[in-house]
Amino acid sequence: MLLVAAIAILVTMALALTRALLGPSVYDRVLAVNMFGTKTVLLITVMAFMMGRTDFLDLALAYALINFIGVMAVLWFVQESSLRQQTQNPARDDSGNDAQ
Amino acid sequence: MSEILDLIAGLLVVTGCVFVLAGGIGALRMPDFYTRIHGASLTDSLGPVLVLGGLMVNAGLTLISVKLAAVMLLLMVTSPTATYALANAALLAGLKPEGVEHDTTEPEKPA
Amino acid sequence: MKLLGLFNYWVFAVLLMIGLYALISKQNLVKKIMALAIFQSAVFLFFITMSRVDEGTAPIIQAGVANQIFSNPLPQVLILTAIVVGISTTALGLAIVVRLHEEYGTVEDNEILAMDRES
Amino acid sequence: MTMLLIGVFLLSLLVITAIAIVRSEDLFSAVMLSGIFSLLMALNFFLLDAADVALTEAAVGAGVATVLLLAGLRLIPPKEAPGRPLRALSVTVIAATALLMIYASFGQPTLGDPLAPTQQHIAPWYIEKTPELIDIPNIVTAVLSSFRGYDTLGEVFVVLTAGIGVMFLLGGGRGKPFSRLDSQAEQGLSGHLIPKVMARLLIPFILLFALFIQFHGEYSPGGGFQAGAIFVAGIILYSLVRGEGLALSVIPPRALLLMSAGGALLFGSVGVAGMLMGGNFLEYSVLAENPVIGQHIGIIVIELGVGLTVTGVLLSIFHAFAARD
Amino acid sequence: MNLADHLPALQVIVPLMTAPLVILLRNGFLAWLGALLASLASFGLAILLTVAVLGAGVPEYAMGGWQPPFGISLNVDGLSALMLLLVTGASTLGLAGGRLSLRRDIDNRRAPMFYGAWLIALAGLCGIAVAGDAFNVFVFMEISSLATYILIAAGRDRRALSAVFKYLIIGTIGATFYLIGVGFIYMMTGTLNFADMALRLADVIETRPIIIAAGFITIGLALKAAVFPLHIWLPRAYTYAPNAVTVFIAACSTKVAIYVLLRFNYGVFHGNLLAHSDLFTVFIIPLALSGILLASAIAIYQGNIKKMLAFSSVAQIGYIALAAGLATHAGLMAAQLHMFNHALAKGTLFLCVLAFVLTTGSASFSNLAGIGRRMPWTMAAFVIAGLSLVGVPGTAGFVSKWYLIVAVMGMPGWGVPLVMAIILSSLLAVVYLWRFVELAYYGQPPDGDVSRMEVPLPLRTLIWSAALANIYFGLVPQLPLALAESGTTTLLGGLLP
Repeated sequence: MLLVAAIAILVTMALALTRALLGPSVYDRVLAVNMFGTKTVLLITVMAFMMGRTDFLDLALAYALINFIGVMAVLWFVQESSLRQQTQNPARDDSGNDAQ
Repeated sequence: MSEILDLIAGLLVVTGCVFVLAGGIGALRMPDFYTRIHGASLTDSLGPVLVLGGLMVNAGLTLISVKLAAVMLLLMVTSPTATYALANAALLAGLKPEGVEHDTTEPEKPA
Repeated sequence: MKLLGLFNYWVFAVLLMIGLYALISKQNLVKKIMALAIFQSAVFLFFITMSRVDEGTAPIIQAGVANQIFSNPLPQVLILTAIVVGISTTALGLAIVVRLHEEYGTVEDNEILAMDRES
Repeated sequence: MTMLLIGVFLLSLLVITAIAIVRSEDLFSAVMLSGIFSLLMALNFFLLDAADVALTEAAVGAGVATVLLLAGLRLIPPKEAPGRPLRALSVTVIAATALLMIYASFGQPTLGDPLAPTQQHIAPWYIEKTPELIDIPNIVTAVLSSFRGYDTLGEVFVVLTAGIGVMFLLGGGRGKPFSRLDSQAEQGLSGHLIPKVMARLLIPFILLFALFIQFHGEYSPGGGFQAGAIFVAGIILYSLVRGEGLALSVIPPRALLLMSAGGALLFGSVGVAGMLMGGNFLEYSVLAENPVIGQHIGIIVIELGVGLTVTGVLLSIFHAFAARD
Repeated sequence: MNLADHLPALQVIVPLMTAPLVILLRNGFLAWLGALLASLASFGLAILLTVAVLGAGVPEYAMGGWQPPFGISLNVDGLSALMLLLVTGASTLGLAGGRLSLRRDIDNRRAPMFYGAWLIALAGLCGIAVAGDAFNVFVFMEISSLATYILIAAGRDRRALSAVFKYLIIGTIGATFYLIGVGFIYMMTGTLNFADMALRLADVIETRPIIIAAGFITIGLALKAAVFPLHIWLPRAYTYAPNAVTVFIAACSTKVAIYVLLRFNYGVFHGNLLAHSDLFTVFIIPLALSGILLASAIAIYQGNIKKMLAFSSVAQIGYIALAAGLATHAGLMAAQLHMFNHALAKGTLFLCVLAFVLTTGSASFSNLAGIGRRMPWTMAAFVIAGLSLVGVPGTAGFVSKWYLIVAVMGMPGWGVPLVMAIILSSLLAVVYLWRFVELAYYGQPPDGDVSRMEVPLPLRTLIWSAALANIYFGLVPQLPLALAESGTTTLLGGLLP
């Protein structure tokens, strides 16, 4: 059971990583990072059970908190930089799109 | 009794895993950002809840379950919030859903 | 099995060299700082790999569990210190980059070098 | 075996991420990928039975470093200029060194070898003696704050130096750069209702959790540094959703400076107290009648010092970056 | 509490603990005074330690009361005492002589931060010199490096920033390489304590990881020590740093990296790795030689006095590396003596430059023309220190050059060409110094003004005492000789067959 869960989570992590690599927009990457963070929390939990060290669930809690703060910081950054771009040259507003 | 509990736990965890996987595939295969976030976010809430719920059943009524419940609660709160804020920011920044301006094609693959 | 047991060390070598390559070839100063972080992370992996022992567990004594085998705490302590050193270097480097951008208007190494040569 | 294979998979993802960080031309994407890199690294540490390090790497790499990089990135162009072509010589040298290191690895003990010299010398002494001499469950904390407390003192001063450096360079902490705090751009995410409400709900919880990590570090993964980083993350969240100015009025810059310097002084004075009471520098055993109690007192106080300095310095650094325009 | 027992610890914690107090001050002058007092105190402690080393010796100090190899130990021998004298002396010289100059470079608001960083750099360098633990060396190396970056970044020229960024990247690579090397050794021995390491290495000698470790440590520390051709960060960093900072770091920061290199190569590896001394010699001597010759030649073409002296430093580091690379008793003596004498000469030279810049405002040659007539006292001191740098008899530089030539002559087959190279590079030193001296005495001042404009008397006194120290240690070299002898004995101690 735990092994199945671990494998499923690992595969999902790989998929999320692929999305982060492909992009194409900034928001896709943020989405991928957020997904990746959630999966990390899950994997830590599952691995804690697999190792028999359930006292390490605190770590999962810490990861969840940090992940949330990270995503918030990213959004703050995106918002602020698009605000800057708008004040610098109001004509452009496709700032979110940075297709490679 | 314990076999039934184990079965329930296993079932919950495996169902959760299916959702988690589905979310991953959705985030990868969907054609544009809004469909991707749709695929990823819904499963991102349900999948972990099911997996953690399964583990809680497994652990029984102990401190472990309380910690798992805390993690679950936290994920249930933060994940939708992050999704909302992300979609909102994307929309405000002017990212258009696929098909509004041009037809639905695969996003171009980078080298 | 023996080969898989060395895999961590290979990843350490590869990561180290990825970091070093980026440090040498990238002109962007922020990129250099990120490369430095990868470079240092590789060393963290190296030390932590040394600390693990088969059948072992993290070196935190669990109440009521006897005869536990613990992984080596010493490399973990060293790496806790090294992580802190790493983030301190990143912060200081980033502050220098921000000041450089204010003074030169660019964060590309070659452009800064060219401006230095002129003056 | 299962764990080994999971480790191999995670490490492969790690290498892919590292290559992607180096290759991506958009700095913002590179920062995102760095966050993933840190999470992967932390997972690997967890898998390698290093819970304390995993917690620190997550809090520092995925949390603080990402926020700092973003705060710095805000002030500079987000794109990398097109790179010059690869130099064959440097590539060859680097590839040769990597191959040499892989070649050398065949002389090394494999992962988890219980007969490796690292597992035979010194480490068993720590594991055996910690319950007797220091009597706390977390051996990592015992080594960190007592057996190698001098290194930790150094670590605190490294953090303090970074803080001094950023404040010196960016003039943070005092005066000019904080003048623009009321402008529109500094209001953060306060326009978004849901994140704002959720953040306000979570912040007390985060701060409490940081205190738990601080004072429970003897029993579970954690300690002053991790607690400081999480505490700072909480305050940063506050300043993100409420704007820089309000966060600063909660903890003024002068207080941050006092915290940074005070934490380092607290740590040092415990060491000097050991000296005055007849022991060596940083000898906690002499702090109380019973050496074990003395160790407990020493560890709690110095962990507090570490936490104070880390909180003060990281917050000062974040403010110095965030308030710059 | 008996103070004498705690000397090694106090040497580090006095400057370290003063730093947080200094940054809390709000006044630049008070911060400077605090830093100067702490620096003087550690100079005093270094003298006490030196006396103790030359007397009964200093017992090992166990931090936290935990005996090595489980705890961290502090060990002080002749070589450490030499380094401590250099570091604390240079810091005191820089702070005492740099008051006027620093007041111009650093505004009052940021001054406490600056002096705090100065003290932390001092404490870090002292910490390296007394450390008996390989990882502890890394920690203190990073403390001193981070603080040094801040000191250099305080330079007024914007090029200080680009120079310091380069230094930060290279310094961190160097420190990380060192850490990797320590990791490999730890992997094979399970210990971090230098003495324990040397003992336990004997069992795993000639294994691949140890060879790799030796390589990483040597390259990492060579980067930090700016051994040619890894010196690229040094000239710009020295040139654009505030003048008082250059006095401090030019005299000691690279030497401390060489000190660690010596500790490792002799204290830990030597006598264990059988072919090591040959490998080390073959590797280091060509680098050292090309460094000596090329850097001296480049120095001739500089138009800025600080840059010229910085390149001269690269050449002098070449001498030290050459002497250390010989792996003989005489060679090690020469290396340590040259560290001491070069620090003395360079410190004096940069202090003179500080005085020049204080009155004229720039360190470029065109601006300094005719300075010898306008500032005769300072210029005379400059000439004395310059003679010591060249190695003229009667000055301190001569003693170490003499030992170097004796050591080199002992090398079968290599002796004569190496002596030729040393003489050639000394001639090059005469050339680049003469260029400046000629300009200073016979050049026409840019504005035609030849009136006297000496620096204030206290600074002049300081410059002259430093210059006279160059002569004193040339005529009475007993102290550095005794320390170097004691250091050499510990470095080679018992491990050589």
